[in-house]
Amino acid sequence: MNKNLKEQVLRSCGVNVLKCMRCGKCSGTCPSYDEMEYHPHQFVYMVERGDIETLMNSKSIYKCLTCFACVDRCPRNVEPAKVVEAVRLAAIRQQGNNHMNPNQIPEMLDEDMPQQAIVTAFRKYIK
Amino acid sequence: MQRIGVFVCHCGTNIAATVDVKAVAEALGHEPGVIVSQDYQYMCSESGQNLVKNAIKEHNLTGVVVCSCSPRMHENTFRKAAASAGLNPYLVEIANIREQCSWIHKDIASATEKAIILGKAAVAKVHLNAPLTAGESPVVKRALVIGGGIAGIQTALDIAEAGFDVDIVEKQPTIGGKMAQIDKTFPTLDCAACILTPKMVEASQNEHITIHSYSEVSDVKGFVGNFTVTIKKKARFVDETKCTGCGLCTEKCPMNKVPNEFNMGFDNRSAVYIPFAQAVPKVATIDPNYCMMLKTGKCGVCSKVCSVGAIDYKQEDKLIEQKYGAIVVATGFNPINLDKYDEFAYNQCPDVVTSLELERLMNAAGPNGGTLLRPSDKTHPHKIVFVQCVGSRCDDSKGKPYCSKICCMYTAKHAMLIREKYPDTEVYVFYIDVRTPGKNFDEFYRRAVEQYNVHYIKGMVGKVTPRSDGKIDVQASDLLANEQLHIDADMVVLAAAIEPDKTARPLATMLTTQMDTNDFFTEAHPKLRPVESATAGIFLSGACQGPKDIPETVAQASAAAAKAIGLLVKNSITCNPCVAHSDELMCNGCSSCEKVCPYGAITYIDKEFKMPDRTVAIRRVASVNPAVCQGCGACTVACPSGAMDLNGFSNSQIIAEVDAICK
Amino acid sequence: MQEAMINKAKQLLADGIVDRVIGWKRGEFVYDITPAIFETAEELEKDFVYDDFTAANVSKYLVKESKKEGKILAFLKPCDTYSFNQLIKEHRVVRENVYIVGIPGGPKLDAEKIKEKGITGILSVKNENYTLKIETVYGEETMPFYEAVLDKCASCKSKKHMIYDELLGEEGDVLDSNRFDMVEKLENMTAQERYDFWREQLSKCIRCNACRNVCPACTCEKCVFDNPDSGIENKAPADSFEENMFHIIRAFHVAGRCTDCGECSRVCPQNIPLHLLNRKFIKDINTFYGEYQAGEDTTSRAPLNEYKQSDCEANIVHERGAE
Amino acid sequence: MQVNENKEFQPLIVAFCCNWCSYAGADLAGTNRLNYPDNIKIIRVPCSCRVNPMFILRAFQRGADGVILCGCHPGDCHYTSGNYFTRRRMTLLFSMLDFLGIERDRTRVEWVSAAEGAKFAATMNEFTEAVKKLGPNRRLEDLRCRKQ
Amino acid sequence: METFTYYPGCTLRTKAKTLDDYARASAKALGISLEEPSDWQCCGGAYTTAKDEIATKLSAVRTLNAARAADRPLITVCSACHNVIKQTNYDISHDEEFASKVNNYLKLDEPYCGEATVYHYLEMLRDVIGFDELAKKVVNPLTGKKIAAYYGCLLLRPSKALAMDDPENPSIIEDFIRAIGGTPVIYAQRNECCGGYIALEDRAQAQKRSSNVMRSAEDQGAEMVITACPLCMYNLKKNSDSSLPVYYFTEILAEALGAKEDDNE
Repeated sequence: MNKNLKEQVLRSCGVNVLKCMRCGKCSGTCPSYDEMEYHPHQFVYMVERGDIETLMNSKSIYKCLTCFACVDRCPRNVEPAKVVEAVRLAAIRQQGNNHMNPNQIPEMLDEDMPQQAIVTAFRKYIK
Repeated sequence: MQRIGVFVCHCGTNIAATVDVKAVAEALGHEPGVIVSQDYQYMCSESGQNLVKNAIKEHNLTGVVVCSCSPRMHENTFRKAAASAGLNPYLVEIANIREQCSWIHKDIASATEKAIILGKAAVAKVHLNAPLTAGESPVVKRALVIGGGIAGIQTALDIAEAGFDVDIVEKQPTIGGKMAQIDKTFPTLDCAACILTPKMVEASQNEHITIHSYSEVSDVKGFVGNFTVTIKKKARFVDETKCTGCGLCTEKCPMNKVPNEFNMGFDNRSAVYIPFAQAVPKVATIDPNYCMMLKTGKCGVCSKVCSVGAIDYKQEDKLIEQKYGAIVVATGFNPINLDKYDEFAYNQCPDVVTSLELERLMNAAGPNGGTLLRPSDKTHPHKIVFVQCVGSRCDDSKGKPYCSKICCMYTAKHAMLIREKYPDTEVYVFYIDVRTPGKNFDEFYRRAVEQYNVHYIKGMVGKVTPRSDGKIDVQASDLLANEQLHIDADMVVLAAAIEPDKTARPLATMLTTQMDTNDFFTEAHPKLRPVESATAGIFLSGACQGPKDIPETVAQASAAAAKAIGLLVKNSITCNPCVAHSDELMCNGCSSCEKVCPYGAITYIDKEFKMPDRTVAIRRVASVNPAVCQGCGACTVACPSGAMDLNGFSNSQIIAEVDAICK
Repeated sequence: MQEAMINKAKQLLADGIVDRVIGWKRGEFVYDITPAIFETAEELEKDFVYDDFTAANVSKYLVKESKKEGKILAFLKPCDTYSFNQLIKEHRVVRENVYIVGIPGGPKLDAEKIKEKGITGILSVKNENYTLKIETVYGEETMPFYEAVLDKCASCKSKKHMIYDELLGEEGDVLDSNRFDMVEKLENMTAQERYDFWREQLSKCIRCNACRNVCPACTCEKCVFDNPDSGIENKAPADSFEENMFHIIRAFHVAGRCTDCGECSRVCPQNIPLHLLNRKFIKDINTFYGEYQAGEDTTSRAPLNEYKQSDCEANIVHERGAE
Repeated sequence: MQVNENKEFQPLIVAFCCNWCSYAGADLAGTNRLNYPDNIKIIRVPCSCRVNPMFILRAFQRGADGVILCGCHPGDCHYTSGNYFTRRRMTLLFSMLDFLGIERDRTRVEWVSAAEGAKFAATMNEFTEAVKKLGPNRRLEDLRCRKQ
Repeated sequence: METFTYYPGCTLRTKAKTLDDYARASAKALGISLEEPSDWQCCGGAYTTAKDEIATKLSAVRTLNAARAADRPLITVCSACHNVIKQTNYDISHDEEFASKVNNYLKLDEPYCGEATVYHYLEMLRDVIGFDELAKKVVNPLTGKKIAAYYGCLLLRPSKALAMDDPENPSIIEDFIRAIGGTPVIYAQRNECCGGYIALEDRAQAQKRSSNVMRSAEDQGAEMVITACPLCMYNLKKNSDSSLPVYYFTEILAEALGAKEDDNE
């Protein structure tokens, strides 16, 4: 377990993961559940355990839609999406660890795609 | 001249090992007023007490100081000993030289020095002690029970059994409360009505019990043993004494599309109604919100069909005032409103229901005569999903922070009953934890799983989407399978958190009792005084104090009754004499003390004073009711003139202690 | 204004609305104005004074006067109405027995400040365009008006009457005053500096009790300092401790009740800025428990007689500011 | 006054403890044999709200070097609300003493429950140390009461 | 005529021109003047919830500061811009550390601490004009039209910061639909995500999400879906298997107000 990394993630997300009562509602409500290897409740639990690297190396961090459904519906006000975001940032902030390369973008586009999608993707994937 | 005796206890070696008790006795013997100073092995033993008693008699002592363990331990012992030797018990002071000296210090010299100082402080204080006599206050031999659910009924029955008059105030037209709406009870599955209605009848027939249904408490004054309560009897527009409960008016009433709250709105009642067949009192009530006669002056059908002339459209709210010695609060609970949790689609889909609604849907006296049908299309549901902890165990910002306690068990009950009656129906229960601490509770839950094959899934429902084909898509997590599930359910049942009745908070203010942040009444002590409120003479029964199931409620109801009876059997109660008192000559009448008194013990009177110039002046002065005052002393500091002082802990006594310590 | 007041008083006496009038009389010197009771038109004509030296707050006199038979007319300046309201709240005056005429307030003058300029033998004063023309036995002198204004008027909090039956003149507004400036300045000093400041000031105290006797909040039937049973009876400041004790306890007893009328400092013969102690409490109460102005109304609870569960802990004192 | 140069300054500290929580907490510290300095002398009061500012000043006058006031935790007062009033009164009193230049660390309020014997002992140790650091009370004493 | 600071955002300049055009046309018809700050920048597209992320939030603060300078509430139309700007404003007024870091970066004349008021266009309709007043100005009511409001996620959540409506029981768009004469269709997926930006990388997921939403609306009998978000519009139209028409709410507003034709001239 990497203690520094855990602290960094906790500071960055501002979430008290100890508030989680492990009900699994976040994962029950998550629209990206099936696309994820690790699910919102696991993010909270694994961060609590300090198992951050596993999460950073998983594609799950790019599957969160930031729809905040887990944030609003969590009975304990734990805000799992913020945890996912913090782990994702920890990952892409590492040198050469961008999830996407600007050169890849043109082929992904179609003419109706609003640039809002591209800007957001940049925020999520690239540092 | 004071004649004070000092008694230094060795407490075996507990004190004597670190404190030179002889030196303490010697030193204190030289204090002014001290005429006898002795030490003894065990002062609290019978022979030790005799030592004290004999000294009191022999030396005609005016005050006693015992240097021993904490006053919390043996103050009463020595007070009783003093009293039996003819000395006022409040002329005894304890110097705590064990817990606060010998047990915490190692150095004999400094511990002895400190023990002497503590002894000196006690001697200084006892010099100023006044003999106190506990006052007495008469007890009105009548109890009031607020709330007529099972808690209130049980309490009233028990108090009546002991031979005391007791009144039940119930805001609904009938007593019975939530239990009357419940179908079966866990863990035995006997029918709620079968065990409740005999008690309701018993209550109505008991000569000691008066039921004020359709009534509310509107004011409470007074104190333990002597409360004056104003009860508002709301106009029901039916003369209770005449109505026979025949029900003809309810059948003939043309306004028959009023949602029936007893059946959770699943069917209708008329504007004049009797909530249910076994209602007590079985008397009709006219709902002024719907009655055409009351709203427009046109109709009058019920009046025409009533053969006994019980209908009275001119009836008005009536206030009655009654005195009580004890009050028992039994205001109960309600399920919370679910607007905040519409991810479960409660507001969108009639087939998403609360557990209490399910009780009515399954009840033989319910809207479907006991056949479980979906509210939307009256078809039989084949797949039912139960969701636990809806609004319970939440962060404060998201719902109730507590566990509602009863949901796990009633859900197991529902699941079992459904599986028993409709074996073709699949039942899923989404749970976070299954909490079954209670006699035969876990066995009951295991039966649901093992015998009835109810699918318990550890996880939580995240989204409920009703579909046009009548199915309800339930999206949930299955934490053990690490899967997100979608279940095509026919019905969803939500275990809504329960909360105290909304009337509880204003009532608590009237009663000057404490409440927690969730509006549950606070007991005087969470372990040792669980059915008393901190306010003397006010007792707690049932779910108003915290979530409870029926057996617990009944147990607490009887316990509250026992406590109330314990009070009512007394002709008078002894009051704590260490209470505040006001020096009328110094009192400014400024009301500061009244504002900080948590018990409402201070009132003001206009009093005549002869002035030095022989004129008479009328001044407003504070007066403390010693039966109500609990002796906290808040008033003594609020009083700028120092008119207010506290028996047993007077300004001069405390200052004497300060001086003795600082000398 | 004096003329109008006399006429009003005469009329109210004549109409039988009031039986007595509390106003002011001149003493030996022109600036020596003290409260007095008038019962007839003649007495009013002869002695009633209201001028730039009339600063005394008559509210406190009403504690006794309002309990007598009949009704009394009181002329109250805006600051006095706060005191009076507070007395109503504390049931110290009988409201029905007082007929209140609200009159415009200061700024009032401080004779000491005029004398400090070396001007003595004062016969009369006149404010002309904020220049004070002073006629003395030695001839006419002038000084800027504002340099002669009482400290309490210089930091006036309100020109608005909180209570009255009738108003003479125009109604004013509640003001944004700078009254906490000095408190703040002291707060920003080191503890040693504060200690030195107050030692210097309080050591001047001669325990004449003028501050207590003038204070409209100090109306106790018997003061703790006069009561041998209180444990703190104390007639003269025999030691520096007792100087401190008297003023701390006095300020504490009026905390949340003091309307900041400033009379304590005005009457102090040693010129101790006693109002700073009261203002310190007022400032703390405002900061810790929300803005509160004693005497603004007759029903709200005094801050020390109520609480919030969310109140700050006492250690806030240890945590803030410089040591 | 004679000062023994070799002897460490031993402050006199008065602790007012409410009967229901803090006094019981002190008893618990004793039961568990948790040491704290003998400088602490406890005075029992029914509730922290019984403590008049007058008592605190009196203690200083008579030579106390520190005064600590202990009561039930807010919300747990045996008398419902007493400690809430205490909190306001002491906040203002301590602020005033500070305003007069009296050392802040000579006064303190602590909430100690009947179950917090360890906290009671720790608090007393800590407070005694703090007062020791300040040395004898000179700013709020009555010279006539000074020990010879 | 009431004037507001108006923040269109970059998508409204390009792919979502109609959303912008009809918003302006309708405002004109309603007697509201929208003033665009001269030098606005992109909002950033997505709000980063991380506390240690400052730089990406600065442009939103600049926009908010411009609104404060103009002393007028800030109106946004695009759900994404609205979400970013409102979350930024919430955090800067609730998180002192964040506020001080931002202000250290920006060196504004006066530090910005959340003083500006931010309205979504819909909030302006509800809270400034009032739906009753709006109803009075409708000339072509959409009588009988069964319209499904699609909130998506960004308009409602996180509800603590957005504070626009009940996140599980929203009614603002339904009330809007009623005001312009239509019949709102309530369907459970109205506040679920359309897939958002994932469409770029994982079209299949976006298709799954959007189809889910559209099916739920269709299922409850909707004849059209309205939205406030260009990205939702894109996903619902392009990535769902439904043929239900999707419109910007501003378009049907303009139509109801009879402002549609005028503007397209």
